[in-house]
Amino acid sequence: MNNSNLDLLQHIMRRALRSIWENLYLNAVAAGVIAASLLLLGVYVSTLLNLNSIVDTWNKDTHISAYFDTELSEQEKLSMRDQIFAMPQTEEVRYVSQADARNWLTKRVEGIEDTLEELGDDALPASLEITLHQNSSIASEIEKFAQELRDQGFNELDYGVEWVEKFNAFLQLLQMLGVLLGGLILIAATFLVTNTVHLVVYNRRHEMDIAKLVGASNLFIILPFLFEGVVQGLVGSLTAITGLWVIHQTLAIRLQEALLLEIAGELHFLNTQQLLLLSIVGISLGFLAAFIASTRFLRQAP
Amino acid sequence: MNNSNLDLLQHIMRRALRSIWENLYLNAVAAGVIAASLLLLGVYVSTLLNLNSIVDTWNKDTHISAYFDTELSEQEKLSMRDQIFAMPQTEEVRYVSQADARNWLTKRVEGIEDTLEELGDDALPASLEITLHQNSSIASEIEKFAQELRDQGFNELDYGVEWVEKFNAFLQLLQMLGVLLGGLILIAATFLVTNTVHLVVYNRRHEMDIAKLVGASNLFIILPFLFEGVVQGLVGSLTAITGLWVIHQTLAIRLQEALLLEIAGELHFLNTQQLLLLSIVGISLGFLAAFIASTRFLRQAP
Amino acid sequence: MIRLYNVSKNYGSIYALRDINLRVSKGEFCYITGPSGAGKTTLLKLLYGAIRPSEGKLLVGTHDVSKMKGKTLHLLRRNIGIVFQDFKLIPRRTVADNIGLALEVLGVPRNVIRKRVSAVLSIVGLQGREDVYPQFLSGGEQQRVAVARAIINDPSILLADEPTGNLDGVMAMEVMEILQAINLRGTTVLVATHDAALMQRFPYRKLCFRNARLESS
Amino acid sequence: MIRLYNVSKNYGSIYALRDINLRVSKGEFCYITGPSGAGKTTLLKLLYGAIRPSEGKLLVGTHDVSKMKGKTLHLLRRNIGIVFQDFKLIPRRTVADNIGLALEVLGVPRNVIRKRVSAVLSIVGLQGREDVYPQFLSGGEQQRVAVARAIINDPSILLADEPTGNLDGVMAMEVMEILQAINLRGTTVLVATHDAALMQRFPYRKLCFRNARLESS
Ligand SMILES: Nc1ncnc2c1ncn2[C@@H]1O[C@H](COP(=O)(O)OP(=O)(O)OP(=O)(O)O)[C@@H](O)[C@H]1O
Ligand SMILES: Nc1ncnc2c1ncn2[C@@H]1O[C@H](COP(=O)(O)OP(=O)(O)OP(=O)(O)O)[C@@H](O)[C@H]1O
Ligand SMILES: [Mg+2]
Ligand SMILES: [Mg+2]
Repeated sequence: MNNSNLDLLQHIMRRALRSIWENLYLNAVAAGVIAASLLLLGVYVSTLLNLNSIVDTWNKDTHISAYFDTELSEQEKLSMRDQIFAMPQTEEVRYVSQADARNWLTKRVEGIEDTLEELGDDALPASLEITLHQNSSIASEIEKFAQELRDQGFNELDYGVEWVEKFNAFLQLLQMLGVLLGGLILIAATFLVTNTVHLVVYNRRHEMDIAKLVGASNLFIILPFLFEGVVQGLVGSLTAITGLWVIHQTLAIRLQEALLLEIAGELHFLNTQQLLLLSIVGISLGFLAAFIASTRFLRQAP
Repeated sequence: MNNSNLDLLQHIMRRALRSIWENLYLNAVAAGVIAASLLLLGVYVSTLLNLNSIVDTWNKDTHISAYFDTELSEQEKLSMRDQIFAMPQTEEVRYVSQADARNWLTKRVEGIEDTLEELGDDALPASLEITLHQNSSIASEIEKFAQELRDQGFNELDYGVEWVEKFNAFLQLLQMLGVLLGGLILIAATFLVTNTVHLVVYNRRHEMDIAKLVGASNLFIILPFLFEGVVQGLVGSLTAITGLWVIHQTLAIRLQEALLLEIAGELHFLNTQQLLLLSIVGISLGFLAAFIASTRFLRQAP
Repeated sequence: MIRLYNVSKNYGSIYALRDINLRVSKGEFCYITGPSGAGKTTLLKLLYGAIRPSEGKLLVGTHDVSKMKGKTLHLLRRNIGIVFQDFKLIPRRTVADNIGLALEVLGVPRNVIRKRVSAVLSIVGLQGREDVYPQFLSGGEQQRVAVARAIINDPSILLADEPTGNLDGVMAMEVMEILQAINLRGTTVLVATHDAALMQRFPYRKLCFRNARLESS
Repeated sequence: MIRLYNVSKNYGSIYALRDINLRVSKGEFCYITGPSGAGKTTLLKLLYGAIRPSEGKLLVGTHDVSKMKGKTLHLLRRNIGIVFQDFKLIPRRTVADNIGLALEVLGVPRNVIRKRVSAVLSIVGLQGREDVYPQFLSGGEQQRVAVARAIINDPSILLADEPTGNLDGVMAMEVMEILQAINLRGTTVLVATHDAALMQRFPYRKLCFRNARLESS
């Protein structure tokens, strides 16, 4: 790069900065549109991710309760437990004694305490709480496993996988909707930003026309706009990330406290990689919009 | 109004229509911003209204379970029921026999069926399910009523009003947040629309300057913009209402089917009055923005 | 018709006009002349109220222009036809719309406007060019459109800033004849011009400006 | 330097130029003259590539302008200085920025630009007006800024469209002397003008247009 090109670059950068300054409002609108779309995307993605991770914990919680016949001795029960633990799908087996079972029920069903007391210790049977490996934690696998248990002599099985599956299907629907909506948002944003940048170009049209007439190359015309677009994208991304952080800190955590703590575990913020990706999307959006708007102008210029 | 004024009005209307046509994009942006803010407001308001009506049904469902001593005869139980029905707060009293109670529990706690069978009929006590009048269905009233029941000899009472109260508080928080957010949205929208209209004015500035120089009155200058603003508001409102309707038809109803049918009852769309109010807000927004932007121009014109 | 009492106009330290006293009677024809930057356009701008004098008093017809507010200015301007030095045509409006605007603001019906427009267009030699956009006209043609707009509502005062700057000799004479004809119908006409040949051929009172001062009148 | 072979330019049924054959040698000084609407500006626009001929071939220097694409046009224009009939100054840029633009696009360093700008400003008699905005200049002053911008990068061709239309006699002579001086340094100069006095005083070759045709040359 020779000296003249360096000077040229300097002129171009000064024009870009001046244009940003002179069209502050329009640039803010463009950055704002980018920020808003990234914010929407971010909220959606982080909601999905969090729901997914909640469902994961639920899935981990999916277990099969296998009730022992009351006639079996403690010894027999424990050996059956070991047998099941040896099965390939099994992740964990917990032996729930009659006392444990009573505790569990008492906690969950208000008012049953006294009833149970009257009934005595034998009222509830002992059971095995079996947790399966993650990849076995899907409805069909669980059903297969349950069949094996039945073959081993357990007549009473308890596994409530249905609701989680239903919710999982709902999540998948949300995910598909998200891809669709995300795409729509990005297209709408590109359109809006392109048109906003087009207004900047329109405002400077007269100047650009004259620059062309006194010998400006096409690069001299469009580079400032491209730079402007990148700045818009950058500012928009940072704004969106700040917004996401604020939302996370206030709404999400409050929601968690108010309603979801027991079922939700902890709500996570997007990680660095995801934030970086979001910024790249924002910057590309700004760049693309500037490119479309400025080259559209070039085709019309005298 | 004389002939010349009528002709003047005709010229003004033609200018307004021409301006809308020539600045279609900017006008669409303004209408879009109005639509988006009304949509946000509408979604928020209708979510709140629906949540409120859900909570109302929940509140209606708030009842007190008063368990009888097992020693009492059927006759005594029924007379106590009548006594309670006579109390002013009581809306409805339902006698739940031991068999009813067993049914209830069996349905709710999976796997308890067999256990209960082993225990026999006496395991669960009979009870009264007392529903209170709407205006007695608040936490403090319920507590007072419970005290009266205790005085009458019921030692075991069961009333789970806490969660509903918590949710009510959450709703109130949402409502306050809504007023705040709604205000912010309207201010932001007015700002955005004002600036968009300002761009329209800016685009026609040269023309307006010249019109003033050849003798146009201030009214001749700003009336077309005001008309434009009203049209923007109208289009924005209609778009928002359509959007709300589409959202209601798809998302809300699907959500209802998927998850909430049992607890939610029916989700309602905004009523005519609320929709009208929304439109008025939209039109005022467009008008206000046009007024601000065009008079701001007049102050600068030569 | 027009009276200036000790009028000055300065922009910071730059004086565009300094201490002007002037009286132009109803029906008079005056040239405003002087070198570039002498203050000719500034004087005209003062007369139609685009700028306010920094000092002094300025009467146009019955209006005290030095005190006029934005709200009443249009009443003054409806009696003044102006040919601007830079034409001030609206690029996105046809020639007919540009010229008709001066009648639109008065609430003249559309069909009347259409007739008057084609009448003045043929006066300035641009008959049939109603539906052309100004940017597709040559410099001289644009100037004549500006003249047409200035004369369409039979103003009682006509201010023309360099109305022949882009016209060849023959065309310049024709435009001068138009202005003369209007003057003969009673309109007070002020023409800012550099064109010595023109002033020789149509001899009228000359207001000579130099360095913001009125040198001779 | 400039050659036109059977060049025509029409807009629909309107011919702005019809069947022009013309040759202007390097270093020549030519007037382009003729009545308003004759096609003078159209000829200049063809030469700097703002419009393309409807028919015929057009060579400027080594460039075949009739075939030039938007991507290479700037190479042609960097060798041409242009004074536009409507000045084409950027309203929101100071005089210095407006004039400097012609050097900025070449990548000339800022300090060099600043020096050259004040040099050309004093040539056209506007020394010290660097930081003024064009709208605050009189018509004639704007025209001289346009001249300054056209000559700042020592072009090999100078096209001036009515460069003295807003100038008084004395100032017009001065601008003509500037153009003459540039011509003497080897620049080919084409001046579109109506000003008969000017052409008499500075006699050069005249290209007379009338009704889109080149009548005499
Ligand atoms: N808004 C302004 N701000 C600063 N200076 C101004 C402004 N308007 C005019 N001037 C200066 O006032 C002086 C007189 O300007 P004016 O336009 O009246 O000149 P003029 O006689 O019309 O010249 P020309 O024949 O070139 O049109 C000029 O030097 C000009 O630069
Ligand atoms: N883009 C266009 N569309 C239609 N007609 C045009 C266009 N440009 C120029 N013309 C017409 O072509 C003719 C020649 O225009 P041109 O500008 O070359 O005239 P000119 O010789 O420069 O006149 P003047 O001395 O008035 O500036 C005019 O009648 C004009 O109306
Ligand atoms: Mg002037
Ligand atoms: Mg021309």
